[in-house]
Amino acid sequence: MSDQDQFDDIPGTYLFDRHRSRQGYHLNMFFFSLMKPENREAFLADEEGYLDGFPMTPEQRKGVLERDWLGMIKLGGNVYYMSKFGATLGRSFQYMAGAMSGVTQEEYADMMKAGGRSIDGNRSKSEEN
Amino acid sequence: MSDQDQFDDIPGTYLFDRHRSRQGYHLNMFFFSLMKPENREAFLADEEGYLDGFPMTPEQRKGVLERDWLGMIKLGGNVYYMSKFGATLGRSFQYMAGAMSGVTQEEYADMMKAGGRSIDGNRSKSEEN
Amino acid sequence: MARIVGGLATSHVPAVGAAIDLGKTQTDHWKPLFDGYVPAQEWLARVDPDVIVLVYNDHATAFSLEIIPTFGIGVAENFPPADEGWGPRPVPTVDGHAELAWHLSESLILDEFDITMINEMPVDHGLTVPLSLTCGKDSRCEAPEQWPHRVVPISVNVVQYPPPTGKRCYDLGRAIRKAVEAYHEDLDIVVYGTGGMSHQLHGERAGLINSKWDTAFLDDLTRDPERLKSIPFLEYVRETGAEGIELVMWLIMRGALGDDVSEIYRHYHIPASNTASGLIVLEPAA
Amino acid sequence: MARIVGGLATSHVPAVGAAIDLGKTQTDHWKPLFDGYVPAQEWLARVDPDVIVLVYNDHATAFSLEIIPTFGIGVAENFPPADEGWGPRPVPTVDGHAELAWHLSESLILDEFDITMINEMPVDHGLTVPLSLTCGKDSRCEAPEQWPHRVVPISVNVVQYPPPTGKRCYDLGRAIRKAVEAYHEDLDIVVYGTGGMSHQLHGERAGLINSKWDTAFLDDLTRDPERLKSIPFLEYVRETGAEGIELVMWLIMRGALGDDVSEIYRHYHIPASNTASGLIVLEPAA
Ligand SMILES: [Fe+3]
Ligand SMILES: [Fe+3]
Repeated sequence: MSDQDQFDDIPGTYLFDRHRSRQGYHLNMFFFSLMKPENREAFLADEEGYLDGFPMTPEQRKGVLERDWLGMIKLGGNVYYMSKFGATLGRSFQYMAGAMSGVTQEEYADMMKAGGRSIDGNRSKSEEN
Repeated sequence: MSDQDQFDDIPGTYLFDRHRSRQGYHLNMFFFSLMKPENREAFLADEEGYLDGFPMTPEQRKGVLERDWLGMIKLGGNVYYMSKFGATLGRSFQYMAGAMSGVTQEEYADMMKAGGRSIDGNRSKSEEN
Repeated sequence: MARIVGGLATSHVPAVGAAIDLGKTQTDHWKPLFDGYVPAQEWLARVDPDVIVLVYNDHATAFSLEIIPTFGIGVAENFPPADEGWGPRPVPTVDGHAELAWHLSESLILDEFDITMINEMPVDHGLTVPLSLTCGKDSRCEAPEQWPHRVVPISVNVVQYPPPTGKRCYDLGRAIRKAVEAYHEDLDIVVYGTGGMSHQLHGERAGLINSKWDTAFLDDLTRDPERLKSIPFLEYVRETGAEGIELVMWLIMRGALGDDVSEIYRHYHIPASNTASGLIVLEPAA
Repeated sequence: MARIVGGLATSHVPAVGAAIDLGKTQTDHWKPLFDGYVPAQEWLARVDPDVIVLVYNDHATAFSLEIIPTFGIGVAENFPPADEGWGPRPVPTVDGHAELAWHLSESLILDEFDITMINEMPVDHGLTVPLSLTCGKDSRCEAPEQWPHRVVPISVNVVQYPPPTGKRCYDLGRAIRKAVEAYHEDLDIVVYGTGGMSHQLHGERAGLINSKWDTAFLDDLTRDPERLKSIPFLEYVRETGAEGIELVMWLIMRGALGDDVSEIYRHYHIPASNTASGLIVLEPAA
């Protein structure tokens, strides 16, 4: 397998490589803008208007408006950028992680307290190990 | 001689090293700000007021107000930053070079047309070669 | 002449910073993690370095996609805590050591490390959480008005693929050691490597923990750094989670300590929010 | 597979850009300089590369003391001409080649070059003047609406001491060659090195010219690059003027061409404003 194929073979993982970086540029720069309190306020006061300042795709915009955390990652978002959006909404990394893995924050927290998601079965799609 | 001593032994030359970079930080950031047309306008409209935004030393401020090109270099200015100040005043690199070497722009241009300043005698203060 | 007197590596989990800032370190949930840091705090207080060279990664805070330095060094007088979306952490501004940082820059660039010199660098949880965790319980730290140690921050890109290789990181550590030993002033220096251990923060695989892999990494930091140097990017991502790649920063610390080291202390705790939290203290062999 | 088909090095004097923009290239003063570029323009038109990898330095324009990358690479789709205090030059936006630039980034970082990846980079005279000078006289260039070639910009810090060494620059060139040769697409690439030759823009020694030293540098670019690799910073500054250190960027171009090269053309003219203006065209040996 090529390097790219090996990366793609890891389940549930979206490498922030050149493809996603280019695809997600404006989405991530929107997230990044939320490090300023005045921008957080402006976004919360008028989401649509604020988003007009960032030439993202309609799908990315929809992901933002719908809080589709996994969808935003698949469209080129990077979790460290996205965490600024999370913070704007009062959502932690753990909340976002729960949402992306399809469980509630409480279920996710319980999984972590029990030792986290097991590596076994999570290494490779093709080898199912 | 140490490296530093060897640099200091070159006549009429001010290496933009860590000492000058730290010394000239706010002076150079003032120069840098003049890359925006609105900042050039603001400076030209109210030099003293504009300079209040940059915590430079009184000597550096005096150098700016008096267009003391060599003085600004000696106080930590770097010529590439300073060129933005030159441009704001309609002054070229060649004008500044003439001013720093103590001649008119015309005399300086004539020297350049005649082949430039000779390297002979300009290598070393101590060895006078 | 300056010298490296010790090394410390620790996870730098943002939720751990929040637990400190919100006064939750003694709750049932958090106490076991924080208790594990006490011996490292005592060690740091005993060693009491003049400067911490703190290797960390910026998490899309000081740097965005606009500019992504592979290695950066903070040469400024100080570094303010960053606003990561929640407002800045209520901790002091970090005092740098500009003279040492510039010396390191000069030495590293002459030594063929293409480091980026940085004066404006708000520092995020990657840098401030390790300071909080190791600052200890003395009066300077309960509600510190000032951090007890000066810091030279060294940033490493691990957010945008490609990050530097483990070997390159280790070699950077060696070059830092060489540069420190050539510094004119008599300074005791501790090097921090931060980030890791296993964690994945994104995607359906979020929450991945591989404690067996982490434990082997901790073991071999002392015993077999040659193995760690050759771990490829793919293995970090597959075995420790996408964000586990931060562990390459521990190799910079390890490289800075010289060939032989002794392990002074370690602590490993699951979970810290999404993460396996690791801590290790090393000293150069006498 | 991509290949490097030629190399070109040229001074990048801002006053030369101004002479072009103001329509003064045929005045008595400027004509001899511009006439000297015609054969290089013809060579470039004949070679007609798909991409120019253009090595230059930013002159406190895109980067300030806030952040100083030792080596940077522009990975964006395009790069606007910068306002250096006179308003931007009236020239087109520079189209990048993001896919190639990202490939180079990945290859170089894996090869232990700690390059900074950059998306937002207004480009100053250091990049646009070489493009204007070599663009030639065809209809695309008299009042170009678009530059004839795509450009991957590579920036080198030569403003803040310490710049990278000549050897490191040469080795970066070699690594660029290796990366180009591993690129999947069939592209012809020309590498530019820019800046120099002897000039000093500041201080009482401003206007320094050392044509004997410059000529030896031009000679040895073909004949003895090993000598050039070992020239120390101090010699550049003392012998060619403080700003003559820009010549290290020519060594990146030279390193990218492989061991053996043929000189196709050269031109040397004094003065271009404060500077000795040099130009050389090289091709890899067949
Ligand atoms: Fe981290
Ligand atoms: Fe230049």
